[in-house]
Amino acid sequence: MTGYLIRRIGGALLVLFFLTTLVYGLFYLAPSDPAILTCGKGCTPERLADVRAAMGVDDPIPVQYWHFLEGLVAGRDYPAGPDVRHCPAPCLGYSFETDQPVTTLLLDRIPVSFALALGAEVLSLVFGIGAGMLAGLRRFRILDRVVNALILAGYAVPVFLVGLLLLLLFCVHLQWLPFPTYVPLTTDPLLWAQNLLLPWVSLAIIQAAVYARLTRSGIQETLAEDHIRTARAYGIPERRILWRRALRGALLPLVTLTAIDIAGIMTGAVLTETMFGLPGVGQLLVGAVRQIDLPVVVGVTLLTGLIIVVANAAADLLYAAVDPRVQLR
Amino acid sequence: MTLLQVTDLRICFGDKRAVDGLSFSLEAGGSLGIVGESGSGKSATALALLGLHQSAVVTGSIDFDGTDLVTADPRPFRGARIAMVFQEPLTALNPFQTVGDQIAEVYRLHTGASRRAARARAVEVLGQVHIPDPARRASAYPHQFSGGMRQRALIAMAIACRPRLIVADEPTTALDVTVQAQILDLLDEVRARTGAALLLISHDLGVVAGSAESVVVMRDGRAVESGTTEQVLLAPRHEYTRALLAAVPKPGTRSFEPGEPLLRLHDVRKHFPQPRRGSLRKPPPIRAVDGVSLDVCAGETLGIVGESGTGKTTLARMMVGLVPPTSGSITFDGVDIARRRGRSVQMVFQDPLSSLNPRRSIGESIADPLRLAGVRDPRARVVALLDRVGLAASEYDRYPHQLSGGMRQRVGIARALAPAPRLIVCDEPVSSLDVTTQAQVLALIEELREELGFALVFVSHDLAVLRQIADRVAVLKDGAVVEIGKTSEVYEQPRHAYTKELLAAVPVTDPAEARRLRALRSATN
Amino acid sequence: MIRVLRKDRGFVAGAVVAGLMVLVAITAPLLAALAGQDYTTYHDTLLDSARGGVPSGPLGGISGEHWLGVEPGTGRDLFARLVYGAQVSVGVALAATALEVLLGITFGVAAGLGGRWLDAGLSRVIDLVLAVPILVLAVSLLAIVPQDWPRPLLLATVIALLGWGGTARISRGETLTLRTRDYVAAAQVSGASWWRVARREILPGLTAPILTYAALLIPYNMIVEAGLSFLGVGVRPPTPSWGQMLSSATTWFRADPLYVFLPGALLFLTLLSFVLVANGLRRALDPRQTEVPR
Amino acid sequence: MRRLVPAVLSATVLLAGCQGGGGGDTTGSNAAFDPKTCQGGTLTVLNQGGITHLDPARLYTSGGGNLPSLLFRTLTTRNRQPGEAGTKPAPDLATDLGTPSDGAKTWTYHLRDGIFFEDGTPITAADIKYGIERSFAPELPGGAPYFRDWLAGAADYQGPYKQPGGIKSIETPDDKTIIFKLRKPEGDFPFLATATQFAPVPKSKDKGAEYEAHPISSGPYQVESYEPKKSLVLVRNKHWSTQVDELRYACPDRIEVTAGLDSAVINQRLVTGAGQDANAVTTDAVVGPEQLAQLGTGSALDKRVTRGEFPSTTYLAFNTKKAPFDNPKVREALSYAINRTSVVNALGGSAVAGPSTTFLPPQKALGYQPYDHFPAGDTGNPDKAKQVLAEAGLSNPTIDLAYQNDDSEGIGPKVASAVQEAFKQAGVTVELNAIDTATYRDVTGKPATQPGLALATWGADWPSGGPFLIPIFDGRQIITAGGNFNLAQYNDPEVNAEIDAINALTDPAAAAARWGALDAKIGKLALVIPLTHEKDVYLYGKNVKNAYADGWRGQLDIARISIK
Repeated sequence: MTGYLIRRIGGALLVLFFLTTLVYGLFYLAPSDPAILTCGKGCTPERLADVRAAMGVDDPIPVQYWHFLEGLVAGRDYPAGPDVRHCPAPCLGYSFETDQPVTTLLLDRIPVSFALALGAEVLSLVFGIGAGMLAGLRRFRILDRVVNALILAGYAVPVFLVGLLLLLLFCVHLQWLPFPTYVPLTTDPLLWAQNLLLPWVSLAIIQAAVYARLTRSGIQETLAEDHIRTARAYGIPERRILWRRALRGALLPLVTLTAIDIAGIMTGAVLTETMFGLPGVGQLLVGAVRQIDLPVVVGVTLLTGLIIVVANAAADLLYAAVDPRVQLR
Repeated sequence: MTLLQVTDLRICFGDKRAVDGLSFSLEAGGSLGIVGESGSGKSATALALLGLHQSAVVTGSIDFDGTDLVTADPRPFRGARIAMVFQEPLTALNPFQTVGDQIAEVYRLHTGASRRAARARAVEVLGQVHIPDPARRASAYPHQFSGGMRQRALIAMAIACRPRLIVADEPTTALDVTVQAQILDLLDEVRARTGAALLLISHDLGVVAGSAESVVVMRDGRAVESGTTEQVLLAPRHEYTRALLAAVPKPGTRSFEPGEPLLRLHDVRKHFPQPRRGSLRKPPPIRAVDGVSLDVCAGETLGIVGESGTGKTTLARMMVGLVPPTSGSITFDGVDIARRRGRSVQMVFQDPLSSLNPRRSIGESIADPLRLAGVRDPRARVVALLDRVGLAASEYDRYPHQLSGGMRQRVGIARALAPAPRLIVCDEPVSSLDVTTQAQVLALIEELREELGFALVFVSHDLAVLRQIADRVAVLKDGAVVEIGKTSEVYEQPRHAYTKELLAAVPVTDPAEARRLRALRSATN
Repeated sequence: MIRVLRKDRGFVAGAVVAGLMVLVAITAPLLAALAGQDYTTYHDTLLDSARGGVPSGPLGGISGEHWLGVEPGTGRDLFARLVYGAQVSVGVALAATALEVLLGITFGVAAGLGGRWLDAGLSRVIDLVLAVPILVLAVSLLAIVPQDWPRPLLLATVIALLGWGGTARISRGETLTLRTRDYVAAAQVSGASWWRVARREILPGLTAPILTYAALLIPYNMIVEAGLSFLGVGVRPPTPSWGQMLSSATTWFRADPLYVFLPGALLFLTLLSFVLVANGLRRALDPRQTEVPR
Repeated sequence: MRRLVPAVLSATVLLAGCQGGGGGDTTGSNAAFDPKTCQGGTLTVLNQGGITHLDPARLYTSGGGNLPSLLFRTLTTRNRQPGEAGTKPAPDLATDLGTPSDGAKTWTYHLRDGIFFEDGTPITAADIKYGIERSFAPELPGGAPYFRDWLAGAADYQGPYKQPGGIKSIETPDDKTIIFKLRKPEGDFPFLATATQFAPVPKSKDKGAEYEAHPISSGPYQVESYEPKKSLVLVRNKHWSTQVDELRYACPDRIEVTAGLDSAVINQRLVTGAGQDANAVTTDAVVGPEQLAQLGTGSALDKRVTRGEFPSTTYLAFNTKKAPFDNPKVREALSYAINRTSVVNALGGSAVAGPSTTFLPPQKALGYQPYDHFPAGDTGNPDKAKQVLAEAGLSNPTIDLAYQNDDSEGIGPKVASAVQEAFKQAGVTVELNAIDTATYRDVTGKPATQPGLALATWGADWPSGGPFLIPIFDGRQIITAGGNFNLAQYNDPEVNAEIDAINALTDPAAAAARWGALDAKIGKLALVIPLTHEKDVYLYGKNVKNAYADGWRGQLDIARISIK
């Protein structure tokens, strides 16, 4: 176990290092100067040079990268007027655009993205597994057909199309819901849920289709396995076989997927966040890329990598927990 | 008193009749063997006893202790009064439940016992099937058991509810010969101890010979012959029974003086590194082959025998240069084998389906080594080879899945022959075939060997097959050769204890001899 | 197999619609010419400027000249824009998929057949490609590359560069399975080189799983393209794409509902047809496979 | 949705915004409005653009901004009136608009009595001087550039952190007096003194870059909480009173700003007006087609709208150093070819944009004089264009057009394709050259990388012709290192001299007339093709009273509205 963890963490650090290097490399290629944006209109060359120095972007990119790595491990001091600002480790720097610490920005966004991901995941699990079971058990022909059709349709709708339709239906035509605006959970749980409802649903429709398909094929495959025949031969009731054995076998892959998909939504739901104005991680990144806000872009990339690495590890641990055959190595 | 009376049983899957008017009976506490090749309907019969067919039409009557299981609800009988032991012990157990829980679940279901009592019963029956430390092992998952132990666990599950009939469907097919013998002995012991009747289904006459009092021989869904074991096996009346018995390998008669050494193995080792688990320290490697030295001489047939995991397949693959040895040398005509691939050494594989590319015609598959050897238009030679292994030229453009298992193995042999090799290594070439097909393929190999004079390495787990075909035999255990010598000497005067154990475990078709061997085994245990 | 597919009603319907869309994409200039329109000409006279530039007249300005009405804000012919939009959506999706299959097979087979270190290295790369959120990275990449590169090609390349992980994983997995098959060993015993083994023994075995996966990749890539265009980093004006049209339609929700409906419905229909094709192929070729692009 | 405030950089959009002298619409419900009894309630502000900075040194506003002017009182401020009256500056912390001397090269201000920071400390002239000085620090970039150019000997000043000595040309002989010594005559100084850089900053509270987390207020409100780009909550500043500030009514007790919303969402919420949204306004989400359909129909919504104009021009900028645009005939031909109706529609229709044939937007305060030197009609005159092109010896040329890759600043793909299509009618093929919005000014503002033809917008930092024309046409303002706005790279000594002469005028009316004449004169050269000017239509919530478009900025002025 210890060995597993050490190797896992080592691998994760390598991936993260690779990712940040990649991002720095990409921005090295980008022909843009963040100082010009910051300096503003009518900035004289002399002033631009001063601003560049104050922002720490006057060094060559490799040097900047080295300072960044130093800050990450040991913290960093920034000139900030009368005093220096100390940015404690892990220091990701300050946003070029708003001058906030990147760590603060990230911590601010994570709950939003996490709420979005978790809610969408719960919805898709409930509906996906439910639909998949109905289809997998083949109890009702019609239902099976309907679910199959829905699964296919779920694959065929892009999230922004679902989002548009939902907005059109519920906010414009029926006016059952206000246009979503993010409200923190701590401010008003009811409003929070109300405003997240549409984003959840639009993400869940697609995700549920994937889960339904997996559940359905999982159930059918497990039911064809030998140990189900053994159970039948020993008189275990069909209901028990279904719930205790077939479902368990079918849901195993979902356990792994859940962790990975939560990470996927947290880091990749750019369209949903943009459509519904959710101040999540994806939106932060898109905004930062547009503003060439390098510290934020690097910070989000690191966070993305971290979330994915953690999710993968969580998936492995979960899998080992639910499947006795799996050993961590 | 008759426990089970099957009368005119018919099982149809759609248009196909799997069982067609089968009748037999079994006394309480008695034992009956059903023997037949694949597709004879023997497994379908077993499943019908418990009403386990889902999409088949079953007619006739199955009278179990006064109840007709064809018409009555079979569910109360399942596990409680009739218990089944299946073929694949790994997949037959639920991988997510501990062995003890699975047995306890069945026991509680049929007896309504408390959790604690069920658990105790599970431990008790696990003990009865000789699982060491049953109280602890009851908490293990199936994958933590070896194949033999899993089969024991299944038998434990079968006896948990004290059934009156145990149906064992090919209970030993996937197991090594020594383990097979143990399981058969266990079934015999269980029957004696619990008084349950045993219905033993197998393709192997040898398996049935030692364990069943009477035998039914099935073919195409019908019983071609039935009677007491002695009667059927020693004085078969039906032609098919005789053919089956004739197909059982007999000791070979060829006496051959080996020529010059062709393939020389010197202290060959193959170690596979194990993945790190748990600790950071590197675990010791798996020593698949661990110091083998032997020669294969021109024109001779060397048999290599070993159970699963003894490294015999790795050894065979090293002999043709597919797997490089970790250390030691393998030379052919004094040249490293890695540089002699292709023309001089060829290989015939165990699973003829897997050894042929499903997306290429068999003619193409045979032509491939010829093309590699530089032949421009190999079609004529391929047709000649097909003819030589007993296949029509028209088979050239057919695909592997369109052929039977025996035909596929003939294709595999033809491909091996194509570049006219001086040595052919056969890795279990007949073990996946039915006994009659097996005899035909063995005969073909012997014939070709006589005609073409190549040397042969014949790897097998089946001592009987080797006794028929090999000039010399090497016995492999834990990656090393424990005994090597002339076939007759090894079989008649085995020196190594392991060889003796192996020989004692070989199933034989003579009931008396089978009983003698069983007594011998229980004496040594 | 063809017989199985022919019986699959979903597949047939999907194949017909998908085929039709490909045809529309290819013949877009012809179709537009048939309607007597092109996708760039502005028709300011057809717009109500005081109301923000919505098309005058009912149903988004449908008329004999403009079969599906005109685009709000510009008055460009919607029919022409929609058929040209098919060119981008279908074209980019197909090109990206082809590229992904090429990359995936190359890396997957190399990893599967290569030694332990090559496999370990390539597997890490594949994992990384699989892990990165495609949309996010594509947005960053597309913001950085020079804006004057040919956009549809660039889109296809970027999508493929970030999306070949799936085909690579499948190729690698299949190769690892296939290479244990005895017929591969037989070829090696006969002296076949790795290249020959890959070409003659492995590649034919990859066809079925890759084909089914690729069939599902097409609609998936179409979604990615539409998403990127929706985010404004897709094709450049005046080139139309369905995603771009949907994006600009968001401000015309109530004022011109047809402008939302048309590209949305077309996109959905096309995606559905490709999914149906993929589904049919999967059932015919590989009933057990459940792999899904994500 | 289009954003306003073009020249003012996007980062400060929310706070900037301005107004025009023109068609300010005063149809608010201020019939019986009494600023003495308007107090109470919580005002909600729903905005698209986020507040990225709240440091008075880093803000770039016109007239002190809308929200910032609730926190920062400056020497002068905008008059906060509708219509033309609103285009004038008015004294704020100072007792008057300033006393010019030495031919408008020296400006002297006296502070009024009874002014305090939010902590009760009295505001002194030194605090104002310090506030200006810190805006020179490279750690606090982003503010307006004028001081650097105007103040004598300040061009190289690095801010009080590196050079605590301060700027010599700002003198504070006593706590109540502050004197500015300029490099050259600047009649517009009272306009400049409305900028947030003229807000007092107590040196003892300055924390450099972290100051903006809680800037010390001198206005009617102070910061309760602030999250950049997301939210700002303001509560009353107890040390401020209407006794010492006649211009700000400060009616709501509390102001909650939510930013980062979609403009369609904002307008939908304002229309519906559910709950808190009845007390809501926006300062940057212009109405979209959805709402325009309901406006002007006599619906209830018609009573909840302000119409104003922020002086700004969207135009096509030629680089006259690059062929073929060095040829005036080519520039003229393209001027004939332009279709302004398409551009207006691309920007959201005639309600939010109007066609422009002059570079100065149609506001009197800027000196607007109508002219149309190259008449293109509503939809372009391609025949004339072809003819002029032929005279120039060019037929069916291909040219590049640079534009931003999104529509957020109104010079994105929509306008670019409208221009492309218009030129196509004249046989000119336009290759579109999209440039990332973030780097757009970087690329266009550096003569070395500047494209031949680019879309551009320009807005007024204050309602006067000077800041509108000087950066664009003053040849001495060409900056080769980057940040250049004289995209034509036009340098005519005669024009430069006229600019200096007008700058020295302290009478705005006289100056305006001469700015207008200058614009008409330069217009003959076709250095730019003016496309449109901006119109601003904003909705506000049901309970909002005294909402009218402020003459300076075109938005409703939060300092004066009430929700009681």
